Amino acid sequence: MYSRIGVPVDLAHTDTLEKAIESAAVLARAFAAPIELVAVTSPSPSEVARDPHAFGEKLAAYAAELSRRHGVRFTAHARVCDDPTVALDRTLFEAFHELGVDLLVVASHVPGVREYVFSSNAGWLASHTDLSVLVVR
Amino acid sequence: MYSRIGVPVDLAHTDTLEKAIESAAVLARAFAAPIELVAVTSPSPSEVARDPHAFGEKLAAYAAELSRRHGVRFTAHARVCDDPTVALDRTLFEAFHELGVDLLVVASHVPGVREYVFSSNAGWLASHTDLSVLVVR
Amino acid sequence: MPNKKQAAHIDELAELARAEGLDDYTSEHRVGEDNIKTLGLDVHNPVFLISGSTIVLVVVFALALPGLAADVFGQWRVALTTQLDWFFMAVANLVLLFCLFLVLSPLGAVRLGGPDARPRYGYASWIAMLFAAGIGIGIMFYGVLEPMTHALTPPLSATGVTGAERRGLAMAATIYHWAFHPWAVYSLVGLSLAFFSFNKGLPLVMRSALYPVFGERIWGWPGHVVDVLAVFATLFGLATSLGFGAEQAAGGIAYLFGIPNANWLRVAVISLITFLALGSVLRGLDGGIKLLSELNMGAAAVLGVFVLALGPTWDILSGLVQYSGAYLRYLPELSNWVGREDDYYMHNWTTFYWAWWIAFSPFVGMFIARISSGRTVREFIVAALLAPSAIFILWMTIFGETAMNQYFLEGWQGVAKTVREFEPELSLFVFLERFPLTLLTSALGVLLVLVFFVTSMDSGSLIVDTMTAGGKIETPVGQRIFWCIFLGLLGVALMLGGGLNSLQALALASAFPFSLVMLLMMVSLYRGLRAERLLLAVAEAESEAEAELAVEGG
Amino acid sequence: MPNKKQAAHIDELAELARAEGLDDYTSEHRVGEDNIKTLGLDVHNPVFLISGSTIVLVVVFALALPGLAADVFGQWRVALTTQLDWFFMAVANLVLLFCLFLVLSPLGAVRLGGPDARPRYGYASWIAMLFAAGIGIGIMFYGVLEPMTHALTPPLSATGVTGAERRGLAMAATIYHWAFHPWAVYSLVGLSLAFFSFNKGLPLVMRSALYPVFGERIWGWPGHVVDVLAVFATLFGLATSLGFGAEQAAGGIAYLFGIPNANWLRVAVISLITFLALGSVLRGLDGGIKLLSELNMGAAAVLGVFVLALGPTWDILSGLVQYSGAYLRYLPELSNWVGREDDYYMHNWTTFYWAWWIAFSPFVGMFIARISSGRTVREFIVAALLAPSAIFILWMTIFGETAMNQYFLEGWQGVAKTVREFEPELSLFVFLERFPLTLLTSALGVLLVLVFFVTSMDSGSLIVDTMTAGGKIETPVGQRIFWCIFLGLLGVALMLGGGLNSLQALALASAFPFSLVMLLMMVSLYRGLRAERLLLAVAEAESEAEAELAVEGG
Repeated sequence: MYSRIGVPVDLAHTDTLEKAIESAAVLARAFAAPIELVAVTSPSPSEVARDPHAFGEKLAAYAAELSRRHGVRFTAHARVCDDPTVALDRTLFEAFHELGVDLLVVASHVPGVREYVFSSNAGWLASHTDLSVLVVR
Repeated sequence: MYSRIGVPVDLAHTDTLEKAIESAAVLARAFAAPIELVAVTSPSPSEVARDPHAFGEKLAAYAAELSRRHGVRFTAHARVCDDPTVALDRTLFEAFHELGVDLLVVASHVPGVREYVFSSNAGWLASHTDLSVLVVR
Repeated sequence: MPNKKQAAHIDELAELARAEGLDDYTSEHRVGEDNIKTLGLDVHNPVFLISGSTIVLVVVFALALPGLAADVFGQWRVALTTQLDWFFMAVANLVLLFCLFLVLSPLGAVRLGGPDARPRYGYASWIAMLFAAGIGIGIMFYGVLEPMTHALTPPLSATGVTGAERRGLAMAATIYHWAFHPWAVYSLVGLSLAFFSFNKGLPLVMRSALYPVFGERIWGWPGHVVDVLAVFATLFGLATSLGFGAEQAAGGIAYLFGIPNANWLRVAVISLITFLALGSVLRGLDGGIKLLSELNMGAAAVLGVFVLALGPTWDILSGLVQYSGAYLRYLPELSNWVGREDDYYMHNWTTFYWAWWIAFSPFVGMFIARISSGRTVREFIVAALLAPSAIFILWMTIFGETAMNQYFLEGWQGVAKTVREFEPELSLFVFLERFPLTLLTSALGVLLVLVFFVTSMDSGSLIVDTMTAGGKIETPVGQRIFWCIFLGLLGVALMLGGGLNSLQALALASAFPFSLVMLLMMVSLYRGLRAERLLLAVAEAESEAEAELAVEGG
Repeated sequence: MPNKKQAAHIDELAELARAEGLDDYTSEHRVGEDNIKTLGLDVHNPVFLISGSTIVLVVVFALALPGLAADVFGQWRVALTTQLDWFFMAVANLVLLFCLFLVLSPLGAVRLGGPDARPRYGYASWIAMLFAAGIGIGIMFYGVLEPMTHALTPPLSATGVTGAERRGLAMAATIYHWAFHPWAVYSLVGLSLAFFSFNKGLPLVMRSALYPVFGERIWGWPGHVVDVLAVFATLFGLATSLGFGAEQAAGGIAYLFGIPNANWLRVAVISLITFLALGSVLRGLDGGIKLLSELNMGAAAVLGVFVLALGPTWDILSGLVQYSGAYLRYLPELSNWVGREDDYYMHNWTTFYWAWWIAFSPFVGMFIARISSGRTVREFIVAALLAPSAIFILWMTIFGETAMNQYFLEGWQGVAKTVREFEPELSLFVFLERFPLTLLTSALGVLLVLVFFVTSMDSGSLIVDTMTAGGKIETPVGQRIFWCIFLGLLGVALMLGGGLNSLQALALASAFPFSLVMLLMMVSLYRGLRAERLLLAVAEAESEAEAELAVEGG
């Protein structure tokens, strides 16, 4: 039913991703589908890495660790975006489309005030994409 | 990871539910969780049934058929709501909370103009609930 | 198996029920089967288009040729209230008697929504919503104005009457218009809709109440006409109310703050009301109308208790008894149209009110129906007749007695002046000037008026939407928003372009066909309730027989 | 393993690089490590609070005591432009020479973002954004005004000069202010930020450019001061631009449509700009600024070609060559401050411009840096110096030559009058009156001005947000919206309350410390680029040695 599972990753907050990763792993086994991790960085240094190259390496290492831990194949895809504040969702969305993903697994916090006003990434993706989305809370 | 799966049902359009029901069945097996079907009607006659009692019977029959077809337990829960135009989402949400559901599987159409303006049920649930939600497209 | 005698009894009952033709007609028509779904709408095929386009055309006519429209529609109004006075008064009396009959007959035991249904709203919320949807606004403007008017110009040609007698007559004439009769009209429509919809599974539209008379033809043109008329009366009734109400609210605000009562202020008031109503619409029945209604009832109670406590408390309390007595004493005379010479009172007040209540009955009736599933017919009528009537008598006595005291005992001309100069929108505020904290209480008054309008617009959008969607409850939100904004725009257009009077006359004109509908409705409802009662008796006899059998077998 | 000689060479290079202290300092500080995250904000700890509260205090001061503020800040302005003329002119010359040196030296080969980085924007978009962020607005107002001004009052005390000579001097004096020098200032800041951020992994804030000078102390108070000053100069620069710009745009609109240039019109203009800028902010860098910049460059080209085609086409084209020559000829005199007697030109024009460019350099520089990853130092400087300079020379020649023709050859006083009566905001519109389709072209002019302001506000919000978030790019959207609205409110408050001049003086005042920063920046950048070059050489030598080894081994 689903052939390829996508998971957007925030390398600065991998601790909040755990349940989403576990869910994705179960789904990957249930549907026999590989998992594509996509993370977005800016060309300038961020909290996570000093440049996009280092960012890509960190993401690859994270994917490798997850593959080992869950026994499912996680593939890493780092994307560079000039203005992640506004264009993060769009960049993720394009990446998942290019990769042929048909099911997204997205981690989200419990809804708070800010998310009502400006919508969470998860809510935005769930409302604006034409892919199936699992929002994990 | 998930102990009880909820699926909101629109009995007037069960044809659009098929993929969501199938996804829910796979998840129910993967997580060994039962499925709770919830449908909402108004006290006055609707397209589906002439009164809430008849509505409840139709829903129960639908659940029984799905249980037979998918080999997973689907339980029916009909709720009455005075103003489904506005309060449908809220009624569903309360029902799922009462039932102790921790994963929703929601069918949604491909986003169209109307859903951008007034948000689809699926998008609303995904953005405003504190449960995990799988929006199936 | 039931025994032979039981079986014969059951068959007999079932045969009687079948004779009414009401046992299984519910399967013939599905809610929404005539609907078209396009452009995000979900509306009834001819009703939406006919009522929508006719309304636009009529409004364009009234705005383009205001003189002609005023002439034509104005004549209708005069004709209605002068020529058909006897008819409206007779119908109103008949409807009240029919309601009293239902309460006393065994048919009163039938439960709306079936024997197992339970009420979804408590009495307090239910009564608050009754007020808010329909005529709660009336208590704000007529509480001071009407008793005073009748005290200055007594009805029943009783110009010679003075003192307590005159005050009693004025109060009786006021109570006559606001208690029992209007609520009987609303109850009949509400009951019919609720019964045929919740018990018989027919769509929640006016035509359903005539099914026993017209049969399957009701899904065709006879039904379309009834529904279009209902939409018509509701929309024009609400739009003209909104227009006049905005003029009055703006008048109050202008008077309070000493600013000119200009058009921009009225447009601002309508815009504000529409904006708030949209918010209420988006919060739904429970989050919007119910909440606002309860708040407003509370606020009105505060104002009432304030006047009661600081006004002539003992006079008011003893007045309650006296004026209720006066109402009963004068009721036969007031409700009889033969040999009357007080044309002004009978035509400009009584007949106007009766036509207005009847024109508003599809709206208020359908709204009451929507919130009344689970009550028995008897509970419904008793609550809908007694509670609002009691509240009106109390309110009118508090405000009327105090105003009459101000005039007759204290010799203060304030309120009387607003009556004589026909500035009804100022009566309440002038009245409150004699109390401390004037600004605070007047602001509370303005707020009450505004919120009553908000709830009226919200419930109006809800009802018009259901009416034009073939009785469907689950319509797209956008549709209800459309009606709310449409109502607001209609109000602004009529207020700025003129034509409020013309269109009010048109709304009143719909009262005549509705009176006919109401007569048929009584026949329908009686037959429907009788059949329901028989079917229930069949079911009861069957289950009794089975229980007996079980005892015998066990 | 490389052989001994190779290893020695590599060690030597690495030693040299280490001597610059720049090989591994990037790991010491993490972007955002001093940030506080609360209330949905993510901002740098002292910088956000200090700059925010100081700005509010200064604005309150300027609004509460406008006279005192004008006195104090006005004196600063006079002192800056008269006492420090030599300093600003020397720094500007030095920076231009430094940029030319970098282009010619091997350091120009260093690629921003590392050897593998590739440019993310084509030249056309890149140049369009350069204009839009910074001083594109200038071409709208000064294109007609400045050449005309200098033609009427020649600089360099050359009052006796006439004819072609005088026009050449006027154009040279204009081009001097708009070509090369300002772009060298912006290039230096942009290059430093881009290099230390993209190549060295330091956060994208001003202080990073001084790391080689201050070392780790830069994360403490020396750095805070630099960043606060940058926020200060950017916000006041933008807010006063917005205020003056709104006055000018409103003036144009008022002139065009013959309505009074009242305060409400100016507030409406700022509100409109802020509203559009918010939309642009929400669409992000690519969907907002980039798109609008490209559109605006296209629209400006249409206006330029229109004037070129319908104006004195041949004079303009031959003027291009003449005036470029005149610029080169007069450059030594114009850029030399010793023994000058044309105080008015040197202080009120040159020194004012130099201070303004320097005050704006943190903003424009950081914006250029953000869009320049992937270009080499040489490409960067050549493009940033040549392209805008060429465009300015072309534009100034088209508009200046045509305006001077109108005055000197046709004897038309229109533009000269706006100069004499100091109505700079009308120069362009009066100028366009001599062309057909005046209303259309003037409307296009107003539109260009408005859109340039929109992009300036959008990029300003973007940059101030990054500056106050410790160089973080991924900040909450709400924060950028906050800055955009803050800028709009600042503009409105200053315009209505007075104080635009005071705060412009304050923005200019920040140019002095920034000139010092700029001197240090040249040292830093030189050392940084040298170290980078050495490190690259080490890497290259290593990989060559390995390749050799592989050949030997294979």
